[in-house]
Amino acid sequence: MSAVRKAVVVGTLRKSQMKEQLEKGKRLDGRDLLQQRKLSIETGVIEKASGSARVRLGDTEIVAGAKVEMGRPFPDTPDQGLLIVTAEVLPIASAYAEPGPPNEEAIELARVSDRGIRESEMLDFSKLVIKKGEHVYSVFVDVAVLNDDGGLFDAASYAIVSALSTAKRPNATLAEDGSLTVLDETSDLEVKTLPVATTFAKIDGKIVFDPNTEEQSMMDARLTLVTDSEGKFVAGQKGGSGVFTFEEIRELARTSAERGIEIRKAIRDTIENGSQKT
Amino acid sequence: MSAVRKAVVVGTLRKSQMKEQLEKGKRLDGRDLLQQRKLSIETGVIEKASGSARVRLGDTEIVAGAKVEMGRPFPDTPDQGLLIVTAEVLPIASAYAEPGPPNEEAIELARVSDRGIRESEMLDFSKLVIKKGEHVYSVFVDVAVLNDDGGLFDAASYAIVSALSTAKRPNATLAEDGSLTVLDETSDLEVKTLPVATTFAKIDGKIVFDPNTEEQSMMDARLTLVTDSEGKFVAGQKGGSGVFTFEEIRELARTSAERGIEIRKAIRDTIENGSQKT
Amino acid sequence: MSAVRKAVVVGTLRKSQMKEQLEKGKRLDGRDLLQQRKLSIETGVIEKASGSARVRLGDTEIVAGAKVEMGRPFPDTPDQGLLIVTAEVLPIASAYAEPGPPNEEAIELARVSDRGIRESEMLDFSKLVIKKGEHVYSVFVDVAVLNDDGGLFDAASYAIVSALSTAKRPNATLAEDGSLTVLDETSDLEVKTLPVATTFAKIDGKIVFDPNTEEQSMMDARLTLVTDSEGKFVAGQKGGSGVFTFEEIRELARTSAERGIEIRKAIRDTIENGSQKT
Amino acid sequence: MTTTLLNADKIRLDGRKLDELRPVKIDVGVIKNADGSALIEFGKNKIIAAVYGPKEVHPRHLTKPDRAIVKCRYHMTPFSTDTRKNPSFSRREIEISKVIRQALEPAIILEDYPRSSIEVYMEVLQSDGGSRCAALSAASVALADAGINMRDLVAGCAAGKIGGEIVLDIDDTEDKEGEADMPTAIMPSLGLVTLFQLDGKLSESEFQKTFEFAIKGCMKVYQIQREALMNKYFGQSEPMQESTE
Amino acid sequence: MTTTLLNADKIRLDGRKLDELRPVKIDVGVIKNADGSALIEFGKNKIIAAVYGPKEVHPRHLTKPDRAIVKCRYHMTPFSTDTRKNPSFSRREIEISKVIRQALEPAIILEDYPRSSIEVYMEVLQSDGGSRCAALSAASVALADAGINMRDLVAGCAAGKIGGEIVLDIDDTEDKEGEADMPTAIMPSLGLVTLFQLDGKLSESEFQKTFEFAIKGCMKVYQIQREALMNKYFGQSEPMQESTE
Amino acid sequence: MTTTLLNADKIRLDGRKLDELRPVKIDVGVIKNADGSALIEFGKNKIIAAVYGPKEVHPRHLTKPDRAIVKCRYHMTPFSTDTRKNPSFSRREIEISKVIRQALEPAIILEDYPRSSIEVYMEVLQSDGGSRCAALSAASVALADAGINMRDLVAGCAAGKIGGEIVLDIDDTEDKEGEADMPTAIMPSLGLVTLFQLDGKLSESEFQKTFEFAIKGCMKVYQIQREALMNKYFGQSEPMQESTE
Repeated sequence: MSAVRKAVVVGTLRKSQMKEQLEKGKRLDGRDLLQQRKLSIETGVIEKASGSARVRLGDTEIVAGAKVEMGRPFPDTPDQGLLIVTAEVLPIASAYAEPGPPNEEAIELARVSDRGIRESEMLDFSKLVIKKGEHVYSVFVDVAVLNDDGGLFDAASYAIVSALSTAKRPNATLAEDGSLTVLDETSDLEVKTLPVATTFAKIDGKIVFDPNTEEQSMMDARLTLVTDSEGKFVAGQKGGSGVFTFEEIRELARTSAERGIEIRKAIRDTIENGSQKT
Repeated sequence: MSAVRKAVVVGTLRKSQMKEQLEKGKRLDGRDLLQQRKLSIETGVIEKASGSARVRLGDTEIVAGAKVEMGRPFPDTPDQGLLIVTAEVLPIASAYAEPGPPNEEAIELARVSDRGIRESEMLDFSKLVIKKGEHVYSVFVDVAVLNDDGGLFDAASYAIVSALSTAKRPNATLAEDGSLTVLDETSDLEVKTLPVATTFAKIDGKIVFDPNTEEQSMMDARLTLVTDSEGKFVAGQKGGSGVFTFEEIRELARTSAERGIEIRKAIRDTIENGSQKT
Repeated sequence: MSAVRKAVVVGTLRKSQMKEQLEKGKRLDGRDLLQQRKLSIETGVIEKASGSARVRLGDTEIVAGAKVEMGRPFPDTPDQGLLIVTAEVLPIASAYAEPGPPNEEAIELARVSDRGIRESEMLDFSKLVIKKGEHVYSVFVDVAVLNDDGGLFDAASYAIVSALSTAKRPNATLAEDGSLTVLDETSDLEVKTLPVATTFAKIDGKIVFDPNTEEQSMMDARLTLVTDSEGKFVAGQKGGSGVFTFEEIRELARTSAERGIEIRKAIRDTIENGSQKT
Repeated sequence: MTTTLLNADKIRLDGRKLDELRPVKIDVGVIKNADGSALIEFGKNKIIAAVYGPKEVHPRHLTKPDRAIVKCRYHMTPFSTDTRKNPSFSRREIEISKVIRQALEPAIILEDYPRSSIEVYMEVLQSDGGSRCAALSAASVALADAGINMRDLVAGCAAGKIGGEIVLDIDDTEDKEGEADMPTAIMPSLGLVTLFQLDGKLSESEFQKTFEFAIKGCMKVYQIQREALMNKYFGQSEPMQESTE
Repeated sequence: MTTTLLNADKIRLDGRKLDELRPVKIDVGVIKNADGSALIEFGKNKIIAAVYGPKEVHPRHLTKPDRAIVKCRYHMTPFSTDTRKNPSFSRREIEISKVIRQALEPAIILEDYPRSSIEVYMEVLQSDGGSRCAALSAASVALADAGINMRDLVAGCAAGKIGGEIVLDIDDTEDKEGEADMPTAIMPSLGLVTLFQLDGKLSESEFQKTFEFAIKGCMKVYQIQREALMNKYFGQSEPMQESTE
Repeated sequence: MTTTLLNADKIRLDGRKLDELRPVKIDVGVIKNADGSALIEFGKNKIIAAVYGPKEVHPRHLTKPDRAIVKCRYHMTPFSTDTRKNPSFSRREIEISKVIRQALEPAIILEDYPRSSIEVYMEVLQSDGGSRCAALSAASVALADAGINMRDLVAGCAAGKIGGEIVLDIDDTEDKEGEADMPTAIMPSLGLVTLFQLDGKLSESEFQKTFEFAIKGCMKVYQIQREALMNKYFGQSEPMQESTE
């Protein structure tokens, strides 16, 4: 309710200012329409995780932690490792985030993040098998939003890609009697491509990249597109209760592919150097 | 609350009309006191189920779907297949049906349905065993109420009996190494008797058969009796916050047994012919 | 809310009376500051449990039931039996107890009770193993509060200790093919020490032992200390939104140890004689 | 499945005759905090019922302007069963809570308590066959103990079929291995049925005979209920005149 | 994984051409109690959508003073899938309910129903590929059947990529073994996209072609939606003039 | 179980002396959206506490006319533990949330915020032994950062017993293999205990010595809390005068 009231106030005051700015090709925070906020990535922030990264995208802050553990395969995919992705907008993240089980927004965030990893074939699950039908590696990717200023799909994808790219997995061997032994040394998890998300919002007929919370409260609709290292589209998700024209969708595909290239470069630099700011 | 208010309105207007009709041996919808609504049954409506049926009883519409899958027996019945019965009054079914986990009414519907199947010994669970203590067939019976105009116990029982009577089960064999193979051909599930429910309501001291929603809102109490193909009573359930006299219970047993005969005939015709209307 | 209002009434009326009494070294129910209410213990009250006891502490009444069943060990403790402790303040127990899953208070009660059993090493879990890594005995301790007049930690600990001290466990043997057989004769569970809780409340700067519900509603803070048969401290828990001075904590440790001796004596008498009142 | 539930003389495993009740004992006023309460021991069943109310309704939108609502919960403690019961509320407990509520409501003069809630909690400390009938019989006494205006007590008892014979008051073993169970509750003075369930297999004549047995059982339970209340309120077993029956 | 989804003549496993829809059938007004309803059969999908409302909002604090709120639930019955679906509401159902709600909201003139709730329930009785598009297409017809004021119908259809080719309307097998799936929904008369999702792998040119296919599919579904509504309200297939398109 | 937690010189596995704290670092104001926040690194613990409020109470019936209510949640992220933690809220988290709430409430001047709610959320990003004490120490700083009126800071630290010796500030390994753990929190200026727990086995004299250690640890944490707040608000480490202590 407070959120509603806040939105109303924004509607009558800031929205007209935003409209004015958009006509000049600018946004309330001074950015150009297609300009991303400052991005910084730090890996290895959670020593107890197999891989981890903290991403700051403007005032949005997200930590992704990956854990690789022993698991049992699903009956219908006995020769594949497992991927489990969860996301939580922690109650510290904003006045509107509620403690409790993940809501609709957090579930959407987890599921879109999951699709990016899965459909890009970033991980080769056929290599994450210890014994077919019995023992596989389970990859848990847990996303925690620490501060929410919008752009969660994008920031989460950068955090996940950075965490997985720097993740180690245990090495387990199977004894003759069927018992598992986890060895001391670990291996790289091995990542084959870097799927990154780009989110666009439509506000007052204009398209902006990387909307913040205030912009999201003004937007008609949102489009997230995820591209991999080859520039292929691996996931997409429209959000918001508004619409896009056919041409807007077509155009956003082109823009998303371009933006993906820059972002992947920043992530690759981080992975190699440990942390990176743009 | 709306339901409450509706009931109040019914109370002052329709209830006096009903009383008038009942004294003439008639009901508001023109039926005689012990007359059932039009019943139609169609089997094989869900191709992906092992067996299925749609029942229309007046404006009430129910689909029952049976699935037979591989399962593990309970520790205390290692030589018995499993039966799991659920029921949901879907939110499409009426303005008073809420989405969410089954409420008290739906749980009662599932449990009375379960008792009808189990106590009539309709299925021979000792034949649904692949390997004692390890592999058995699980029979899932899921009841979905699509439109609720009363008589759910009865319509559900007709749908379940029709679904199970036309159900196929997989054939699995056990290899020497203990692994299960599910064969291509299926077998009939084999049903040994047809337990059917008959529900009576007491309104203003009179007993009516097959009450609809409006009649249920006026009734003092409800009695459901389930009889099998030999005319034996296999389940019973009184509902509502009213009472029955001893003699009413005795008399309803007699009436229920008679009605069961007709209904089982209709179901048997359906099973043989694929669909049936009375 | 009713609880709140009641508390307010108590505050203006009874609390000033209590203050008056406390200054005389007395309490509203006539007890001395460190006097426990009448305690009675009866064991073997639930024949179907492996061990059980009913404790009455003033008007507080608690039943603890222990069940010892076959279980599987946790992966990280393959050579240890299991302990599962739950507690419920049943809705019969007071006007403020709500039906439903255990709330914060009941969870705290269960967890403090668990710590008393576990940390005192009352049970030797290494002896509760049938086959390492595969079959162990699970000890379930379920606490049911029948009437709540305060002192739940203490009364629960007496009930648990009495139930476990008189409990039998099944004897299972492992056949060559790995199947378990549960023999007819049972064994004593064997208890090595008697951890008992003592709870103190601070009211108006004074410390009282064994507060009842009314006193709890007036108290600033609560301290529970659990000692074993050797007088060692095995668990502690401060409660309430008030504070203790350093010296109060130190002093309460001394008092708790003394009180534990008397209470354990009463429990030992009960275990030997079947029931005991002080 | 091969247990012989009856011997050659038609005596049951626990020594009872076909139409004999298990020992039944009712204590009134066992829960200090409750407005009314009763402990019933019915064979191995040990069940406490407690009543709170009439009280304000929460949540408020459930309030009825012209009468009380009744909340009922039949609940089993984890240690009450042979194998430990999972503490989460089961579908069985939900169904039994519902049928017991509908068995008690006809006896309570709800119109005497508009805008109120009457809460009835039954806790099964140890269960045996027939626990729902025992629980509601205790609940009915607890309602009386709470001073709630009632048209009649509600007395419950099951009858059933075991070893081919119709019997009164099925216990746990008989329930598992017997052929039918018919839990029944009545308002004894008024001669009205408030709870009726059946599972098993009975021919029509068996149905009629089982029902007759069940009513007889309820009348016996009623007698014990009345004695328990007399005992509590007059400190004695119920005396001479049985004129109300 | 080794199934060949296309034969040498680029014919799909079920005999369809690359740009061919599965058979689609819509019946309007199938749920008596609902304010509006529709049954869609889309390939093997059998989905019923029903609309209740405009009605009072519960809980009240969700009320919007100037417009209606829309509640949407996409739900699968346990028997709707090859392997029985667990009856508890899944994360997949939660996500799909959300995207469908956001696909329907732009079409509903919410301002016409201040302080109201419009409830849209979709029940999947049998599922096949493309169930979310089928469900929302039925929901849109159900909204029209309920007389809710709308800017346009919403028509949904997926396109995708299988065996290296862009195809229209992915079914279950194609979804599991194919390369990409792009569920899309549009307001056909207005030419606006209300739902868009993608999973799979598409180059940019494939993306553009798939999107084009999806729009064509939506237009075909739209035609069937209109016919179904005409049929219900005028007792005939939609006649001559197609001028609004 | 056979790990030697102390070497011959009574030096602990991580090189600490018996009465030595792990490295502790507190950053204030780390969560932009929050009214107050702090990140504490305490050994390997990384915990963020954030405060929202004073704000309206939801649901309303929890409102207190004369003071604020405090909501507290101690929560662990799934990646915070050696083996991944199940994301559902555990009984352990519920208990710790409660004792932390009761440890902070005495320090907050609740009467200054009638009809309000003060929400304190602690998120464990990485856990090590002593996480509850670290979390509440961060929460206390976050409350101060939010400008909430307080009687004192609350500083927490555990002491315990390992390898037969009383030690300060138990870490994860010491917790699992040691003999006792006594989490304690105090209001350092006022000399009052607001949190006290114990599990393990201690004789009475060991109890007294452990408690003494715990208080010393709390005083050290208090110093770090004050420095962190000074740093934030005056851009420097806390200077000269320690007169308030």
